[in-house]
Amino acid sequence: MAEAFLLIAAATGATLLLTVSAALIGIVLGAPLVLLAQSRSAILRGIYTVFVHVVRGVPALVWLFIAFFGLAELGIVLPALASAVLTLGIIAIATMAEIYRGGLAAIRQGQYEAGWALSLGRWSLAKDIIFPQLFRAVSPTTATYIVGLLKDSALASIIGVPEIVYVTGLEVQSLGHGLELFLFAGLIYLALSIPLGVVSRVIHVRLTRRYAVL
Amino acid sequence: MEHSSGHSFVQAEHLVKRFGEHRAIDDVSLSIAKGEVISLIGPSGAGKSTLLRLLNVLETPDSGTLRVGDAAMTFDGTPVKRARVLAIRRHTGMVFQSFNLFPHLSAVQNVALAQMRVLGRSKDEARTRALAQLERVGLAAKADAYPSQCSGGQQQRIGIARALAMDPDLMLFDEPTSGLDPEVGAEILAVMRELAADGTTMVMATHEMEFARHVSHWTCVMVEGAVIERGAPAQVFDAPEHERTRRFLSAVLGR
Amino acid sequence: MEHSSGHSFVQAEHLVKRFGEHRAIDDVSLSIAKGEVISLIGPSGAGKSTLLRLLNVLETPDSGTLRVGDAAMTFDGTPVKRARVLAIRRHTGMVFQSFNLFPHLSAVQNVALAQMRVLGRSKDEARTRALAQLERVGLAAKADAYPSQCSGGQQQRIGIARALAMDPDLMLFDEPTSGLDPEVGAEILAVMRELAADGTTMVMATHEMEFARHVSHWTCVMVEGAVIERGAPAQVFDAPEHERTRRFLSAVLGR
Amino acid sequence: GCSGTEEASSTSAPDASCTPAHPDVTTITEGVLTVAQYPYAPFSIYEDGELTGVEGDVMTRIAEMECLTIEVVPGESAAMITSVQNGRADTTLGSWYRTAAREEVVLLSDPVVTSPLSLISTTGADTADEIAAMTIGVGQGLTNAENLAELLGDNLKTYPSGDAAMADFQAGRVDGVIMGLGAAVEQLNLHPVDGASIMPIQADERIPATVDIGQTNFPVNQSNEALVEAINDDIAEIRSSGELAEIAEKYDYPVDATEPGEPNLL
Amino acid sequence: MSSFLPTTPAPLSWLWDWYQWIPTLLPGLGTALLLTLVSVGVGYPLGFGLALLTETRSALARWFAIVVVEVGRGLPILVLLLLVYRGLPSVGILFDAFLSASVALVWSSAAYSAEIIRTGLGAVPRGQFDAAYALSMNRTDMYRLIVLPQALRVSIPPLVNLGITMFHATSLATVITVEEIMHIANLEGSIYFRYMSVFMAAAVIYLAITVPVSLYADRLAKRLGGVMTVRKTVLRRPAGSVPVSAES
Ligand SMILES: Nc1ncnc2c1ncn2[C@@H]1O[C@H](COP(=O)(O)OP(=O)(O)OP(=O)(O)O)[C@@H](O)[C@H]1O
Ligand SMILES: Nc1ncnc2c1ncn2[C@@H]1O[C@H](COP(=O)(O)OP(=O)(O)OP(=O)(O)O)[C@@H](O)[C@H]1O
Ligand SMILES: [Mg+2]
Ligand SMILES: [Mg+2]
Repeated sequence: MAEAFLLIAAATGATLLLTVSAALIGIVLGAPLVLLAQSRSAILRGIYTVFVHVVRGVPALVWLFIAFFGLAELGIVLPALASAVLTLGIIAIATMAEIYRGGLAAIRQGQYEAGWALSLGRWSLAKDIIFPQLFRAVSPTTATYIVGLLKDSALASIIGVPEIVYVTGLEVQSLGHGLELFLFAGLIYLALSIPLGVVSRVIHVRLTRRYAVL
Repeated sequence: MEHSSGHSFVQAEHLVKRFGEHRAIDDVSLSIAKGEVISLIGPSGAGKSTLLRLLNVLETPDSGTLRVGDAAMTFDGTPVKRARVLAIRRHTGMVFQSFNLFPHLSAVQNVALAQMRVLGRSKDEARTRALAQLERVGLAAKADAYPSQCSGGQQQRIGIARALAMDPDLMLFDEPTSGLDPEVGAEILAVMRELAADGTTMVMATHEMEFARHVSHWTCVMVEGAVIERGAPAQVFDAPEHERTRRFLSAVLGR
Repeated sequence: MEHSSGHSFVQAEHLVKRFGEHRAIDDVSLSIAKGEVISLIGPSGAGKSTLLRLLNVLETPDSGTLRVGDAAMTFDGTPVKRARVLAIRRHTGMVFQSFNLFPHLSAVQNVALAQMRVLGRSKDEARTRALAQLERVGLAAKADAYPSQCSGGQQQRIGIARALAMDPDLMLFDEPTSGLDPEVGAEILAVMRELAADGTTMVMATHEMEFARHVSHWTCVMVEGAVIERGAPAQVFDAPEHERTRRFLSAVLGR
Repeated sequence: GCSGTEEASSTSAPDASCTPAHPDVTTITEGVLTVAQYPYAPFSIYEDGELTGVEGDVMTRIAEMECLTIEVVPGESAAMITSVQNGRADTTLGSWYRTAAREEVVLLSDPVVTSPLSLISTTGADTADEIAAMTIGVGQGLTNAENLAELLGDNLKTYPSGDAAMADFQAGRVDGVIMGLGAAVEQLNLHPVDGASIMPIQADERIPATVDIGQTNFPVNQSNEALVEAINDDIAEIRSSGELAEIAEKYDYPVDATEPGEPNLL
Repeated sequence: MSSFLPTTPAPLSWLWDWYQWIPTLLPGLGTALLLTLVSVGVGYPLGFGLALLTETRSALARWFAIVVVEVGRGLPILVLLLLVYRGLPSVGILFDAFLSASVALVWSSAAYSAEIIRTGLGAVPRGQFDAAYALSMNRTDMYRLIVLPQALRVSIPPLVNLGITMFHATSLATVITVEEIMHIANLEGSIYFRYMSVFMAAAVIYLAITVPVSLYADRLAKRLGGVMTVRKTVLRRPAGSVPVSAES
């Protein structure tokens, strides 16, 4: 069993790779997407709504099958890891966009007006005024989502990406001890998520101490 | 004002702004020469804040025309041209009734930010100027405090310093002294006189008649979205033409 | 006030409140008899708002004692007893400098809510009373508007109506007239006189010296967290003892 | 242990002078037999880059005979057949029974071995009637699961894997577990239960796979007739040479199971 | 030897033949919905409680809440499930599959929602609490009538996200034999080898539930937000804007 523990622990790399890539994709590309939701054009807003609801509404497993097998039927043959990153990444974009949308609701209209009155450019308004307040408004929710993503990455085991759950499954196949091995895998997830949770709490407490919402 | 002679710096004609059914601004025309100080007085809800907000197009008029300096716009319900709006705002500074400070920035950062981003001043220069403006409004000691750590009057002065630091040609003050004690009020009065001496055009909404009388060249009385009376402060305050103005002003004296 | 004779309704002793290093309230004692109106004047940042917030324990003093009616508390850094705090607040209404209206409720809902939840009034009764209070401050027409649809002065009056509707024994006003024009200011003055006649005790921070003079029995001058002078308004305004007070008041006249 | 990587990895390299037994065989990647592998001992084991197990050894031999290098694409059971259908793998292994439903979507090869349905229990039961009175666990995808469901109703519990079913057998939540014989032997080793035995279930109409014994095979994409024919020939060759029996012995698998008889469909 | 180009019997046929599986899968919907309802209906209120506890003055309560939250969101639901279902029997507690699934899902959804709600509470200006206190409102009323409606503006989109995640996560209950949609889908897939079609059918069923629910939640959030401040894009101001309230 000791060997099994080692092998499972070694699979952490793949889990992290999947999580970090998907999270980055979501955090970065969710931002332009949420601009659609704020657009004046009803068509763009409609596109946003459809995208977000369909992407979020369909179970990730189904998207994974579409990315891995469905695209292959169209001649686009992606490796397993790429399919998994693509799937989780697109879901992350939709999710992060929704998180941003909530955060923007926390920012008062007066903040935009002050920026306009000062002739701040769009970029400066976004970067210097809105983003810092948005960051404060969404950082705990984002951390929570990344913790969830960490575990959602286990989905990739279906198509044989050797991340924690896949390797654990293999070891259970050959050794039994399902409960112990899965518990061990769970502890790895816990060990990965707790630092993230702590960092996000500390950041939030610091920001809250630094300035209060007016 | 019609009274002002020569070339006007701000020219607003037939501005109308509705909120639903309610006509918050009802066919207001204004003409202000460069360097003039105009005070807007009138009862609560008369439309003073709304008028100021129309002058830098934070609120889009439903109809009318507006020119500030070289930038002119006509409003007819179609989407406004961004470039024109920016040109107007570029000359214009505003002090909000509700301050609208940036809560995540300290006082000095609040004042320095737009200088760096818009005027392209260096970080050091912006900070130096920001401190100078804070000093000017008597707030040097609070430079590194966040807005939430400042008293009401202190927040108001940060807002004033922030607008001043941009060296605007046109300043819009929405009740700049409402939360200020007389002492600080007097300081702000002095600052405004300096500005006027430097040729800054100013429009301010105020409830303090004494303040309006001391600082402004012309006074407009607004009631229910319309300017019902305008003239030199001495004339408006001492010999109001309009019955409504008389009634409004009687409260000041009667208090 | 030391000046007041007989049994006091509010008794504060040696209150101290620090923000970090800064002593915002520095050993303030007050004694106010039932039905008295006290005005707090003084420069911006003197601690007027903070003192009002200490009086209903929105801010916990670092040390000192406080009694309002029957509810007494001693502060020594240990956690405060909730039941005592509630007892104090139960008698007390407050009008905030920044209004703090509930943005998701209409004006009349803002005023009615606490009546229903705290005083147990029926929905109809609460609404009727809310409308009556809004009427009293001249806002009946805006009953169904949301705060974001109201002008600054209208919001301020909603805040006043909200506090009045609770029939408090002690009212704390933080610059109740700062955003109001003289006309409405006079109405509020009238309301406060009615309250005083009904025996409501009032403490208000204000920058309007004339208002303070007209409405209050006693005036306290605060500077840097301390009450440096107190007395009848006529005495404080016309014959201030303290040099600092003289300097402060000279600004009013000089304006 | 396991050493699966997300990219397919090759096992043995073919001899350059190698002559394929069936030169007309085509595969997705030239010279490579891509195998979707569902780890399922003792049939299919992938360890240290080697495909082994009863079926794994046979597959390795077939690749040798056709001068192909094996590339393994691992995954969960749902991804296996789909891989073959979508051209991500040439064939797959992991004790896939020949069934009529499956024949509609893939080409089924001739049987490799049989794996009679067996019951693991502490009572030594082996008839459908006895089973009908018990609470039974099965792993997902077990053949005849729908027949068992008819027989047992709510007393049939389906788990995502045989391992999970066995764990509940140990916990006492089910009275017995039904699985193929090979898997049963393997699982009882991993989950020892006092007094438990493995009994092949006696033939009974209500469980068709006990009449027509389940035969395992290597499914192939419907458009690749040449490959399935080559596999069929090669299996026959391996069987007649006695090699298949040796492989079975190596894994303690009953040697009579290597003579499945005529192909059937469940 | 030329390379073999695979073709499926009918490429992309799963795009249109999924509907045949709907009747087979539908019976699983009830279970999935029931589990979701339990995990949201019990989990979110618990999450709200945990959010309050993580900000409380008592260090003991705070740490208790933080541990419950960190474990709840840190451990995979699968592991929570296995712990409850297979681990608890070893200490003599035998929950049936549905109850085990409920416990695990509620724990998870409470932990996640706690953090989301905490964020929302943090976005409510302090003045709102001050005003409620000054009006002598009790805590329940303050949170229910003043704070939550404003916090929800920030929290509704992520809470809807989470609700959908929990709805999908009910499929994990298949591990312990709860028969919901994905459980049946996997089973049917393994019999007929038509995974793509079956999964498509499952996706359609999920969508049929999630889209209306999240659209409704959106509208709810907009109703809360609409009266407060009308937000505008960073890019530009739409015409016909409502001025900001003068509160600061
Ligand atoms: N967004 C809005 N929707 C509806 N009505 C509005 C809106 N904004 C302002 N109003 C109304 O327009 C009128 C003018 O408001 P404005 O803020 O300009 O008044 P004001 O003269 O500045 O008053 P005050 O002295 O109280 O600040 C008021 O009656 C107000 O209720
Ligand atoms: N949360 C805080 N943190 C740090 N300093 C604070 C905080 N709140 C208030 N102060 C400081 O305490 C002092 C008193 O503030 P307060 O709001 O009581 O003044 P005030 O007399 O009401 O002034 P104003 O007339 O401008 O409203 C000010 O210098 C202010 O900067
Ligand atoms: Mg105004
Ligand atoms: Mg104050």
